[in-house]
Amino acid sequence: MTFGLACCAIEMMATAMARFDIDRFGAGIFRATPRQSDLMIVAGTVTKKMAPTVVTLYEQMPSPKWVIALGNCAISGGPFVFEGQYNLVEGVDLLIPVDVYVPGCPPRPEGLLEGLMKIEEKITGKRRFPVPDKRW
Amino acid sequence: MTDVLKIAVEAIGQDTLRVILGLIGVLILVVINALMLTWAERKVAGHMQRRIAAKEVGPFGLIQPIADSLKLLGKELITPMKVDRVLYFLAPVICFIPVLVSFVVIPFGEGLQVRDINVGILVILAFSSLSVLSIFIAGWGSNNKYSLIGAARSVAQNIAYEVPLLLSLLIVVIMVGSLSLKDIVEAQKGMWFILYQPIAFLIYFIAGVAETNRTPFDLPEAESELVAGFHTEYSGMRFAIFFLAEYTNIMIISAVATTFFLGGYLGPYLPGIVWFLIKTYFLVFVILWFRWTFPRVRFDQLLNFSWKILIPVSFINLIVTGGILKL
Amino acid sequence: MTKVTEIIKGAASLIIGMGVTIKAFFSPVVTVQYPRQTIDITPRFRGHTKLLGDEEMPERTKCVACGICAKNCPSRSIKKVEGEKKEGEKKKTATTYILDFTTCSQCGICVESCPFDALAFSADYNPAGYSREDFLYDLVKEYEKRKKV
Amino acid sequence: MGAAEIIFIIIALFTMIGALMTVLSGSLIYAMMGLISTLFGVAGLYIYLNAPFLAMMQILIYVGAVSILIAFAIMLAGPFTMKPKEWTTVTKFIGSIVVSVVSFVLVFRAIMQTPWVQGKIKNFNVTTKDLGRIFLDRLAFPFEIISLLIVIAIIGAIMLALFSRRQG
Amino acid sequence: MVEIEELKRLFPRAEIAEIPYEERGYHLSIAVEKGDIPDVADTFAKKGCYLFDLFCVDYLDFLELVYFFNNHSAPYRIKVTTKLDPEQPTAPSISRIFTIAHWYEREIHEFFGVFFEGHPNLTYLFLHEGIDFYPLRKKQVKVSEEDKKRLMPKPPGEEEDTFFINLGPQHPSTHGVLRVILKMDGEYILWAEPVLGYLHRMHEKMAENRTYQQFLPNPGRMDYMGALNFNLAHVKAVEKLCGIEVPERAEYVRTITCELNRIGSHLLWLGAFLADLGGLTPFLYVFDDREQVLDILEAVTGSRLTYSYFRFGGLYNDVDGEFIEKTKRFIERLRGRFDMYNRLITGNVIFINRVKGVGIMDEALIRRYGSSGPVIRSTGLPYDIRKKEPYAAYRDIDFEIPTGVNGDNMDRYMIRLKEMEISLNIIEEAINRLPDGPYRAEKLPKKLKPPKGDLLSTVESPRGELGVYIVSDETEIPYRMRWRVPSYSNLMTFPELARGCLIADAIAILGSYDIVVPEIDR
Amino acid sequence: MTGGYLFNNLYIYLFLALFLLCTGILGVLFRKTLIGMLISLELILNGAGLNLVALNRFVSPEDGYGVVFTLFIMGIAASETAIALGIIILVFRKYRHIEGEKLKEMKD
Repeated sequence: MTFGLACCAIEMMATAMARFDIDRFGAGIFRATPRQSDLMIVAGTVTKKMAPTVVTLYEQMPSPKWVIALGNCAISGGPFVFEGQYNLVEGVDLLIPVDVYVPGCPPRPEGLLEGLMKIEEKITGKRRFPVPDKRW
Repeated sequence: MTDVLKIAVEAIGQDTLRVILGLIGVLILVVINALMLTWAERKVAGHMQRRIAAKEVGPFGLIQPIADSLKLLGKELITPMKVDRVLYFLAPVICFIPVLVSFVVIPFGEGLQVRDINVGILVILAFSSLSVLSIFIAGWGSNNKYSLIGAARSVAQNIAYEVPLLLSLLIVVIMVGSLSLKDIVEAQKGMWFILYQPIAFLIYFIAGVAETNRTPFDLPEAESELVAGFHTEYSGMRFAIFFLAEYTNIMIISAVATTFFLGGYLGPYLPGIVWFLIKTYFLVFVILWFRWTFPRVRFDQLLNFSWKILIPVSFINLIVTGGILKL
Repeated sequence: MTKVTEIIKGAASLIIGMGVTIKAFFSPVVTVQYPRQTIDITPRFRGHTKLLGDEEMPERTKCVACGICAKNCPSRSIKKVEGEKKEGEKKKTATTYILDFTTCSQCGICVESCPFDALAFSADYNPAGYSREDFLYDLVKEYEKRKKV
Repeated sequence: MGAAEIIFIIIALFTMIGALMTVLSGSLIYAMMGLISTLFGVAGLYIYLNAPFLAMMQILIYVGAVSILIAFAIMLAGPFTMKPKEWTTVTKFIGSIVVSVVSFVLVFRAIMQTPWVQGKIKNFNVTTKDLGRIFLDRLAFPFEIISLLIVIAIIGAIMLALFSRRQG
Repeated sequence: MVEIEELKRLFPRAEIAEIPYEERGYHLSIAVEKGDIPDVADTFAKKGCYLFDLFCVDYLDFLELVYFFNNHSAPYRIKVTTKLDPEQPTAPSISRIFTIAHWYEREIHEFFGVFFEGHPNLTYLFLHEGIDFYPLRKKQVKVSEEDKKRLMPKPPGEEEDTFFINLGPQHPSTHGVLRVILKMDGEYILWAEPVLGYLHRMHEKMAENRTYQQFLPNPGRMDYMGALNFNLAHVKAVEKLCGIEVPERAEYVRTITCELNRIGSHLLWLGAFLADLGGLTPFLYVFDDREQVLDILEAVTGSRLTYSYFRFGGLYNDVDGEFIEKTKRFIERLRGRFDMYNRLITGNVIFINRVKGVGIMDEALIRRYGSSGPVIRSTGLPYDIRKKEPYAAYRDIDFEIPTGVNGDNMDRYMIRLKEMEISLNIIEEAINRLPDGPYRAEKLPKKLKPPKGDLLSTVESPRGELGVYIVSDETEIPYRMRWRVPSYSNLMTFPELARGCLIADAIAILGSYDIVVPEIDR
Repeated sequence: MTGGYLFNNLYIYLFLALFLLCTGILGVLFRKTLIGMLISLELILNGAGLNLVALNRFVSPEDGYGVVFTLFIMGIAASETAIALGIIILVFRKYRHIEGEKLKEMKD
C-alpha cells in the first residue's frame, strides 16, 4: 500500500517507476486502502500525532501481513532524534512489528528492492534472485 | 422420469444439461479470462510506461496472476466491525451473477453458444443492471463514506449511460429484426455493422467503458479521490471477486461490441472462435489503452456528456436509421 | 456548429494522446533489472562511511580515534570511537568505530571535518536487514573484511 | 416432482419471502433488497408462463430502473443513516394486518368460486413480433397514451427536480 | 510605496529605523506597542502589502512578536516587532485583516502560549494533547489548564444532510500526511479545514540545539523536492551573517544545481498532478526524465534526494566536465520531451475540462494570504525573488517570468511547464558563463560564531518565497531560526478555494499547489 | 386445471398474485416512510402483472393482451416511480424527513 510519510516516499515512488519497476516482482500494485494490502512500507518519519493512525492502518490490514521500515526515520527516528525531542516516535518498530529494515536517508530504490527480496527470503526461506556484488 | 424431464425442458427451455455444462465452461472461461486480463493489464500498462512489468514470476510473469489469486485465497477475510453484515456478504455474490448469465448467450463461434435465447441481448442488458446494484449494496453495506460516495456515483453514472447503450444497440436490433445474438451475427455476413453505424458503435463503446467503470470513467473507485471507492472495505477473496467481475465485464462489453458491430465470429480462413477472440481482445486492449492514457473526467462532466451529447446523438441516429430503413 | 467542431477537436486530442502512449508501448523499456543488472553507482555516492587504510601501513586505518567526527555529527550517529596506542607509533590506532547508520543523514560533515582524511563514503547502496542492530557498523571491522576481499 | 417443479417451488417461495421482507423489514435498504428478490421471482414466474420477453423486461425495467431509482431516493433522503426507523404503532400495524388478511380471504374465496374457462390452445407462445403487432395495431391508442404518460412523467420529474433545486 | 515620514506621522509612539538591506535582508524595522498592531496591519493592508511572516522569539525577559510585511511590486520588507510579557503573553489578533495570520497565530499560540485576543479558533494546529509544554519556549513552560481547554479541537457541528470526510492523514492524494477535514453536501464541499502536524519534525527546535554547520542536513529534509533551494537559503543566511565571501564559480554551480532541482521538483509535480486527475502514465514519463536529473545531481552531490551539497563559503565538492556534458545532454533531451507532454497532456480535452476555470485565485486573495511562487504568478503578478531580490548567479542572468491570466489550475500548470523551459535556459546560460576558480572560500573560520543580530534571507524555492530568519547571540548555535515556507501560505488558501467545489475539483486544486507537507509542518 | 404440475396450475399463480397484492396493501398501510410505501406499491403492481399474464396464459392463450398490459403496467410503474421520487425529494428538502404520517400539511 502507498503510505508515503516523508522524503523516502519519493524514493518509494521512484522504485515503482520505469527505471526500477517494482512490478517486475509482481509487487507493483500500490493499493490505497489497507484492506487490500499485504505489505506496509512505512516510508518516513512517524510522529506522535501520526502514530495512532499507523497502528490503525496496520490493524486494518488482513493477515498475513508484513512491514518494511524504509529509511532511517522509520527505523529509529533518524536524524531527527535529539535530546528533548517531543514529537517523534523513535522507530516504527515500537508501534508495530517490523520485518525488514531498509536504512538510508533516503535509501536508494535498490535498497527497497533488496528489502522486498529479504521479505521473500523470510517467507520462503530461500533467495530466488542473484545477490548483486557487494560494493564497499 | 423422462417424461418429467421433457416437461421440465419444455418449461425451462432447451437442454438443461447443455446449460449446466455451458455454465461450468463459462465459469472456467471467466476465471481464466480475468487472470489473463490482470496479467495483460499489467503488461500493457508496463510497456506503455516503458517498463517491463510482471516478469520475475514464471516466464514473462505469466504465473503472476495465479500466484496473486492464490495469495488472495490465503488472505484473512476481515469483516470490519461496523458493516452491515448481510449486505457486505451479499454484494460480491450479486456482483458475480450477471457476469455468468451474460456469457450464456454470447455466441463465441458458430454453434459455440451455451444457449441461443431469442431475447438474448435483453438478457445481457437486464442482468448488467445487477452489477450496479451490487456496487450500491457494497457501498452502502461498507459503512464507509468513501464507499458510499463511490456507490452514489456509480448509480448515477449507470442510469446515465444505460440509455445511450440501449439506444445504440437498438439500432442494430432494428436493422436485423431480431433480439437473438446469433441472428445478429448471421446478418453481418455481407458487411459489418460498424460500417453502417460507426456512430452507434462509438456511442456503444464509450457507454460500455463507462458501464464497466474504467478510466476515464472510473469515478466509483477513483483512487486519488475516494481511496478505492466502493470496495474500500473489502479484502481478500471478496475483493478478488469484484476484481474478477470487473475484468469479466470488460470482456462482455467487448464481446457484445464484437457481436453487434464487428461481425462476431465471422471471418475468413480461421475458425470462428479465433476471430471472435481476436476481435474481442483487440477491443479489450483498446479499453486498457484508454486507461493508461487519459485522466479521469469529473462527475458532473461525466453526466453532462451522457445527457447532453450521447443521448441526443443516439436518438437522432435511431430516428434517422429507422427512417432510412423504412424508405 | 461550434459544438460539433469542439467535439471533433476533443476527440482528435484524445487520439493524439493515445498515439503518444502507443508509441511508448512499442519503444524499448528503460528498466534496469535489479538485481540482475545494476546501475553504475557514481564514485561520489554517499552511503555509510568507511575508514580508509593508511597508504604506508595497509593493516591499519588512518583513523586515530580523535573523536572530532563524533563531536561534529549532527545526529550523534557515531556512537563510540576508541583507539589504542601501539608501540613505536606516534598516533593512536582505532580499534572500534561504531556508526549507528540508522540515525545517519549522510550529510558528509564527518568526512569533511576529519583532519586526517580517514573517512570516506562507501558505495554500499542497497543495505537491508532484519533488525536495527544490523546497521550498527563497526567500521574497523568492516575495513578488515574489505581488506580480505 | 421433477427438477422444473422443484425450481418452480423455490422461485415461488423466493417471491413470497421477498414480498414479506419488503413489507416487514426494519430498514429501507432491506426492503429494497426484498423487492428486488420479489421482482426476480416474478420474472422467473413469467418464464414459467412462457413469456421470456416479459421476464427480461421485468428485470430490465424493474431491477434496472425502478429499484435503482428507489436506491437513489434512499441515498438522497437518508444519507448515512443506516437504519431509518421504520416501525409504526402497534394499533396501526394490527389494523393493517387485519385489512390485508380480510382482503386476502375475500379475494381468495372469490378466486376459488369463479369458474375459470381454460383456453383451448395448450402452448401459449407470444413472440416479440406478436407483441409489437398488438401494440401498434390493435392497442395503438393505449400505447400512445402510455407514451404520453411517460413523457408527462419525465417532464414532471424534471420540473420537480428544478423546483426542489430552487428551494435548496 | 511605504514612506517612512508617513509612518512616523501615523504611529508617533513607534520606533522606526531604516535597516541596511544588503546586510540584514530587510529594509525597515518598526517597534510598536502591542495595542497598535491591528492599526499597523490595517495600514499596511491598505497599502497593498501582504503578511510575509509572523512568528515569535523568546528572549527570556520578554517575548517578541515579529511581523514581516512585504509587497509584490517592489520588495520592501518591513519588520514590525512588539514585546510581550512572558508570564501572561497576550496580543491582539490580526486574522481579520490578513487571513493567513489565523494560522500563524494558532501556531504561535501552541508553541509559545501567546493568547491572541479576538482569534476565533485557537486550537491545535501542529501539536496534539500529548505535549503539555510550549515547545519553543526557552524555559520549559507547562500548558495551563485553561489553555488546554482552549487548545482541544472543537468538534464541528454535524447538521442534517451534510457529512464530514477526513481527507487523510493517509489518503492517496494528499502527497504525504496532510489531513483535510471536509464538510460535504453530497459531492459538494461546504467547508474545509487543513490539519497539520502529522510530520512535524521540530526543525526549528532542532536549530536551537545544533550548530550552524550541524543544521546543514536539515533544510534539505524540510522540502525534499527542492532540497538544494532550501539548502541554499540556509547557507546564504549564515554566509551573510558571518560575512563569508563566496567564490563566483560556487555561485554559478549553485544556480545550475538549484535550477536542476527546480526542474526535478516541477517534473514530479506534473506527474503527481496528473495522477490526482486520474492519469497515471504521465507520472512514469516524468519520472523517466526526473531520473536523468537525479543522475546528474547524484554524480556531483552523491545523493539522490536530500543533497546537503552547499557548504558555508562554497560547495561540498566541485563539478567536473562530465557534469557539464551530462547537463547539456539533459537540456536537449528535456526540450524534446515538452512536445510529447503537450500532446499527451496539454491538448487533452479531458485534462483541459478538468483544470480550466477551477480554483480561480485573484490578487486580493493572494494579498490576504501572502501566497507565493507559481501559485501567484498564475494570477498575473510577475513576482519572483530570483528577479526581484537576485541572489547567487541570478544577478547576471536574464530570464523572463511566466505569468498567467486567470489564476486557475490551467494557468498554474502552464506556468510550471514554462518555468521548466526557462530553467533550462538559465542552466544553459550559466553553464556557458561558468567561471574557473575555487569552488570554496579559502579562509573559513574554524568555528562559526556570527555576530549578534538578526537577518532575513530569502530564496525562490520551486514552490515560492522561502525565508529564513536567524537571530544570533554570538554562539555557534543559532538563538532562533525561523523558516517561512511557501507551501504554508499557499495551502491555506485551500479552504477558500475549495468551498462550493466538487470533491474531484478540490483534489485538483490541492494538487495544483504543489505542496510538500514536511515543509509545512517543519 | 391443466396438467398435474404445479406450474401448470392457474390457481397457484393467482394465489401468488394475491399474496403479493395483500402484502403490498399491508406495506402501504403500515409503512412509515414514503419510500417504504412506494416499494410496497411496486409489489401490488407486480401482483397485478402476474395475474394478467397468468390469466392470459391459461384463459385466453390465443392472444397476448395480458402480456401487453403487463408491459403497460411496467411503463406506468417506471413513470410513477420517477414522479414519486421527485415528490419524495421535494418533501425531504422541505421537511427534512420522509415520514408519511407527519405530513399533515398535505391534507389541507
